[in-house]
Amino acid sequence: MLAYILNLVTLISINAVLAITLNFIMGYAGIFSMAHAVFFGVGAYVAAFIALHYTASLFIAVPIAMAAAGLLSLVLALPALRVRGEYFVAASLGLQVLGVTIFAEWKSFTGGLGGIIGIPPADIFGYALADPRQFTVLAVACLVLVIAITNILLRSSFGRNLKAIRDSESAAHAFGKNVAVIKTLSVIVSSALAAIAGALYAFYLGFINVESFTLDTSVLLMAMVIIGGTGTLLGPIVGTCILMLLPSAFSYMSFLPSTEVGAIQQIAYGLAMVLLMIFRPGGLVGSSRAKEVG
Amino acid sequence: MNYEDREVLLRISGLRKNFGGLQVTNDVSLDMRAGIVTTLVGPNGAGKTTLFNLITGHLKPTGGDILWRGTSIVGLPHWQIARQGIARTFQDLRLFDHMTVEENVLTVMEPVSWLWQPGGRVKRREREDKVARILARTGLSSKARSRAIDLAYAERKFLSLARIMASDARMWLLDEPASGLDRSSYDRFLKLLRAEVEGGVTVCIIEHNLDIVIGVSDRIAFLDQGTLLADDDPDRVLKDPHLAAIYFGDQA
Amino acid sequence: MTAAVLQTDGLVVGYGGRPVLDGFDFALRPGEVLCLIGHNGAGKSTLLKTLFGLVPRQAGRILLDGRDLAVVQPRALTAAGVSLVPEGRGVFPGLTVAETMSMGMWAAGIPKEQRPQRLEWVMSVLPALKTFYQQRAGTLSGGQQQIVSIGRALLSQPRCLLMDEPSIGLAPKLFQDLLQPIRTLQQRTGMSILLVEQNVKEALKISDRVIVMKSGAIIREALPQDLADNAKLMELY
Amino acid sequence: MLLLQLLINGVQAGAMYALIAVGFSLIFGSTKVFHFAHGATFTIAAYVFYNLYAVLHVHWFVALLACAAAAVAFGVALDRWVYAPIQRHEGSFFTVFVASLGAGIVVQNVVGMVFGRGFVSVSTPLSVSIEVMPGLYVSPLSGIAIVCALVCFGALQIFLMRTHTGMGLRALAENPELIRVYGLSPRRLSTMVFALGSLLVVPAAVLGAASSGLNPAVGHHIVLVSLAATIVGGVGSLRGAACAGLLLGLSENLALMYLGSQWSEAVTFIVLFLFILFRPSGFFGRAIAS
Amino acid sequence: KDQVIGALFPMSGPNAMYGDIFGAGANLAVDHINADKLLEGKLSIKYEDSQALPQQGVIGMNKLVNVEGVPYVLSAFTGVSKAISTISARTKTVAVNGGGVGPDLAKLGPYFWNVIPLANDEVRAMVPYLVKERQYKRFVLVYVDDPLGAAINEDLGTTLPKVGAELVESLSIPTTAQQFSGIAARVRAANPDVVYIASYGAQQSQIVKQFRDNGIKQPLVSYSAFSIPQMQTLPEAKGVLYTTQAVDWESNDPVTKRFVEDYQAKYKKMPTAYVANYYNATRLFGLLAHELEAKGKPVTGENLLAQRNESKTFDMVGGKISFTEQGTVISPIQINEIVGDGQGSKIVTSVSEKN
Ligand SMILES: Nc1ncnc2c1ncn2[C@@H]1O[C@H](COP(=O)(O)OP(=O)(O)OP(=O)(O)O)[C@@H](O)[C@H]1O
Ligand SMILES: Nc1ncnc2c1ncn2[C@@H]1O[C@H](COP(=O)(O)OP(=O)(O)OP(=O)(O)O)[C@@H](O)[C@H]1O
Ligand SMILES: [Mg+2]
Ligand SMILES: [Mg+2]
Repeated sequence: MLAYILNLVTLISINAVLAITLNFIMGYAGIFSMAHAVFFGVGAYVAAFIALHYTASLFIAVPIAMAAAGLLSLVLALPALRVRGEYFVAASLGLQVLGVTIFAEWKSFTGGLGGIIGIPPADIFGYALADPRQFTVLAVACLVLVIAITNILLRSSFGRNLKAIRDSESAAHAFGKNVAVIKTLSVIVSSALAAIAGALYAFYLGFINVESFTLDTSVLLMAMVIIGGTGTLLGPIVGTCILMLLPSAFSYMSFLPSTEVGAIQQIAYGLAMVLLMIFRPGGLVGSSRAKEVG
Repeated sequence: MNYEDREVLLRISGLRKNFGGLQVTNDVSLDMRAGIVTTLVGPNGAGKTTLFNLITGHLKPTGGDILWRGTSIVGLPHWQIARQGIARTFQDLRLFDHMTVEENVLTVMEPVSWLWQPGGRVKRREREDKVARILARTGLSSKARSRAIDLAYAERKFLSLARIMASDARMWLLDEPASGLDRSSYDRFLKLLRAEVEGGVTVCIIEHNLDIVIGVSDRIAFLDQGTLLADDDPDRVLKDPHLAAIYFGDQA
Repeated sequence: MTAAVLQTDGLVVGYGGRPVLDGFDFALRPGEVLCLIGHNGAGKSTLLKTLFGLVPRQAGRILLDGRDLAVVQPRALTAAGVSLVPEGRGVFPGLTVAETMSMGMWAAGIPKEQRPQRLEWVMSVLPALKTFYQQRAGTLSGGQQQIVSIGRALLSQPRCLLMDEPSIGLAPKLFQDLLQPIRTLQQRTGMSILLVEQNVKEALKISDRVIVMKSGAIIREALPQDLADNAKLMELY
Repeated sequence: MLLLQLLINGVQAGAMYALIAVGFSLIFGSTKVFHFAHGATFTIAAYVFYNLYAVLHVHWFVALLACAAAAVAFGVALDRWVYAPIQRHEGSFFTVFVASLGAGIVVQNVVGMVFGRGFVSVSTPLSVSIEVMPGLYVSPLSGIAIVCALVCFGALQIFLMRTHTGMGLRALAENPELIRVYGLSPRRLSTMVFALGSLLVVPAAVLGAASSGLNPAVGHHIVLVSLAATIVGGVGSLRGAACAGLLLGLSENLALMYLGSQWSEAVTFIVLFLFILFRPSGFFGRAIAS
Repeated sequence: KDQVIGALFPMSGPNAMYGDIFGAGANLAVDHINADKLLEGKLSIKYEDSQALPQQGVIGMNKLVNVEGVPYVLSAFTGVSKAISTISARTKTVAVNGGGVGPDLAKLGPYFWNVIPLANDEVRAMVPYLVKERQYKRFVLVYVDDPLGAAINEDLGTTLPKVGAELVESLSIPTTAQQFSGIAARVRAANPDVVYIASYGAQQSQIVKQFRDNGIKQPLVSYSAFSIPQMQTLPEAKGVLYTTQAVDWESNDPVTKRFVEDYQAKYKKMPTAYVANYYNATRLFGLLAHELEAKGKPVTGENLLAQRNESKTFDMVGGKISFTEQGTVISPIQINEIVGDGQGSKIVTSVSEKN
């Protein structure tokens, strides 16, 4: 039982990192990305590649994964600078589809649909984290770190710059904000931090394949953020917990026909999204009028 | 100090702009001198807002030049022009609606587009003190923590002014800052603006309300159909019968 | 006495917090120009929006021609000959002026054959319209947008015109030139006008009656002559 | 010959995409609702038709009418009971989008539970291709698809251009509050748009059920393509959406000349991406670059 | 003491129908074991939905292992099976696959068993028949772009030249594709004697239907994934040849007979190889646990593995079976032809394993 809970905690932590980083650009910079899973994937693949071919050291694999995702995020920043709103959503959707195609086709690096198996456990200064309990501690520590980093950034002038751009880009320009640099930075920060989750995921499962980084994942992450509350501190975490626990909760309801559990669960999840948006559009945590935490 | 002795901060020379076939700015040459309040007046669609947009880089001129303290700023991205010390307000305000009043002002004081601001705690403290001072002067102290979107109309106007005060710009371009204000509010507005001008800023203001035009101007520039018809002392411009016929009506 | 065109009775309107209008009573009589002045935030725009059904009321009655309106709907009011010039920019940036006008007439239910004639009339009141008739409203200057907005409201030659600070952004001459034809039309057709203005001097010239509002209540009702020379009253509000 | 065949396939696919994209674009362009559940409308329409026609053997015309009714009812119901309440308390673009996404998920799974999760298809002799030239096969369905697309599109154009409703719809997108000031009802306009947009899905759904078959997840691909076509065509431009649908159908099929079919969706989105970078206003749309 | 085993099947999503098929086999086996009182207590199966996705699979596997404490898990799908293999090895839990046929499934460690012959075996059985008996020389392969498809592509590429045939074109398709008229055009352009289809699930029926609609008249062949009801009833699929492991449904062997009869009674149709596989996988547990209980040993993954190595052969549906050292079943392969009209398939020929 303990192992089961630890497993859930680890997965929740990993997904919470993703939700928080997505919220960072979605809730504060107004960049609605549907390609977050791509950066999750880049982090995972790069970390797996390094772990398999060079070293499983966390302090080498994670920074390289972050750098790779940060670099790649420039591709996302490009349309983000040129268009806004729904156009950007479409562009990021495009990037997501492209990303998945590349993950599936670049078999020498990603193993395609077959994925990569046998990723060694992460090691810290030569000590391998093979025990799930140790890994849970690591995942939670990373989550705390990411929360701290994003929070410090959001409370600083950078966070204010982001919000200013979101509210009125032309006014931000008129007061000397270099909008291009600020947007690009926010995308880089968000993607690089998402890569941490990717690396953790690869080390934790010991197996990754493209199915974990598809559009569905991006949508799920977005749902986590929005259900929890966009632009709030706690929202993404609450959203993650709910959406991760929902499947487990359903599988305990033994009165449901087991072959329909999956569908019922999906229906519940879809219905929750609809009802929440009608009755609490600010998310569970946000006030009903989507308030910001500065 | 004489008008002629003052330093020319902004020199517009032979500026032209057209949209398609429409000539919106037609060979406009105008100097704005330090410490002077220039009022831009003219009928609707004369090209006043367009002139602001050209100066701040929101629009690229078709021809002519704009010199800021002797060097051309044409073609610079607008955030760079802003950093040289030219700040503006908008006809439709464009506040940072979902940020608090305090944040609206504070973020303008933080020009660096990097992950952090240099200067550490000390500078930060200084900035916060300055925000408090500005809010006190614009009468917004009690609303410091409300979101801009929740403010009443007049308060929004004053916030837009507070924001430009915080920018430390030497030159302010104000686009109809007092329109829609009631009498007592615009008196307060005039007083505040005067004090800032004493403090060393140079202002160019677009205004249709003649009471304000008369109350605030050191100089009036008159635009009609993209052409500068006059740039002179208020008395002389207001008394010009030709201009009255196209703009002031029977009020002046 | 004939029934007021628009009348309120114990109107209560708010946006969540303290009500902006609390038990507001007023009447717009047939064929009069009523000028409403007051502080920023006094609740003038709120009153206009409520009368036109854009903001829901919390309590009280709104009467049109003496009939109590159970639901106040902009559509129904438009059909009944009420039209509103909203505060701020009352145009759609993506539509050209021509489209805006044509849509406005369609919405007001003006018969097809009358439309060209109405347009011509509005053009004569607002000659500036012609110069940018084919332009997209989004590219117009602030004042030009205001002209379009006023023009659109006048098109239907309403029985009752509600105007919220029409002078904002308009050149003084233009505003003067605008008021006279409206006054003429009003006197010819017996239209009632409710005019909210900060530009008191101009507004009073064409008004029959003035109401001064403060914090959601009427603090004074007067004739324009009484106010025009009373400089003190200017300071009062 | 292969090229010619792929071109023809591309035109057929393009005609279907165009129909769906025009509906999506109409809805998005005038209500700013990112109607992700448009795919669900497609699924519902297709399944209703399939069940009536292929399972219950109802006359095809009756099945078609029922299918149209179902599509319109779904679209309008979603607008009334989901989007409208959200928009009433100033829900952002994204709030609506998420609700729409949720509705899509619900429909997909309910359809799966009710009608089964397997693949079904309406078998009709019309889907069997005829060899029109040696090695060139064209099915009667592609002809029908192209004709349908042209007819629907022409009718829609006339409706929107000849009536003030078209302008009203454009105005609706920009400022629904102001629409009320003009004396129109944004709700009515919106209902009409949803009815119309959903109706446009019907021919594509029926043709799709007959030519490439159905499963509950079929809406997913549909909505992605119509989204891409809307953007490539320029938001608010129906002509653009139609052309873009055609372009995407063609590029998807022509890509098969040189690439594996796993690249076809990617090719669609590369086209989209390039458009966004170099011509963000789309084919005919106006510039929206910030 | 009652025994619980786990099952990780897709029960939602596009592959959910496989969950139903696999579950039918496993449940029938449970019924039989309980009816026979083969074990001291009752046997039951705890299902988890994998959605055929690795991540969901890992979550489900963790739950089965850590919460339910099952020693034995029925697994399906190559991706899911590979993902859970790490947990299975680490926790010494036996995972048994009866559905995935990716050749890499043979190499997932001692705790990962396959009761289904893997794809390479099927290809090697099919090719000689097509070339020698039917004189097909020009092959075109349409394969789904995953490890399984890639493996079949590789196998065909190497085996065809050896028997004097050639693979003139191999066309890959994504797992989610629905529209195949373009692929059909390319198949026609290649002008083959026969088309090999390597896909699974709902997609297969669309491929077959659209190929026939688009003028491909050549014979179609495939592997065991075709043994799902949708394929058997599809009119366009008439005459399609496909391989499965050889199960003689008519056999008089009591296990097979009882399985077939009870299945028919319950579902009113003939079982498929998938049903038999999961019946066998569950029955295998019953047999091993029975032995262990007899010896008084606890039923753990470790003991089950040891017992399997000890027992060597098992009486299963289709006859006696045995395992290779890596844990994959050794089984003869048969070639079936779809009769069409919902009548299922008939066996064309049977090829026994050579090693
Ligand atoms: N993008 C554009 N395309 C075409 N014409 C434009 C565009 N932008 C502005 N114009 C035209 O340029 C002219 C000048 O506009 P501008 O906004 O500068 O006027 P303004 O003097 O500020 O007037 P107002 O006092 O009414 O605000 C107007 O006639 C306007 O219609
Ligand atoms: N949408 C809204 N939500 C909350 N409060 C509002 C809203 N609109 C107006 N208010 C508040 O209602 C009060 C009255 O506003 P209103 O706009 O009616 O004033 P006004 O008399 O028209 O002032 P002005 O001269 O500035 O136009 C103000 O205090 C304002 O802050
Ligand atoms: Mg202007
Ligand atoms: Mg007002």
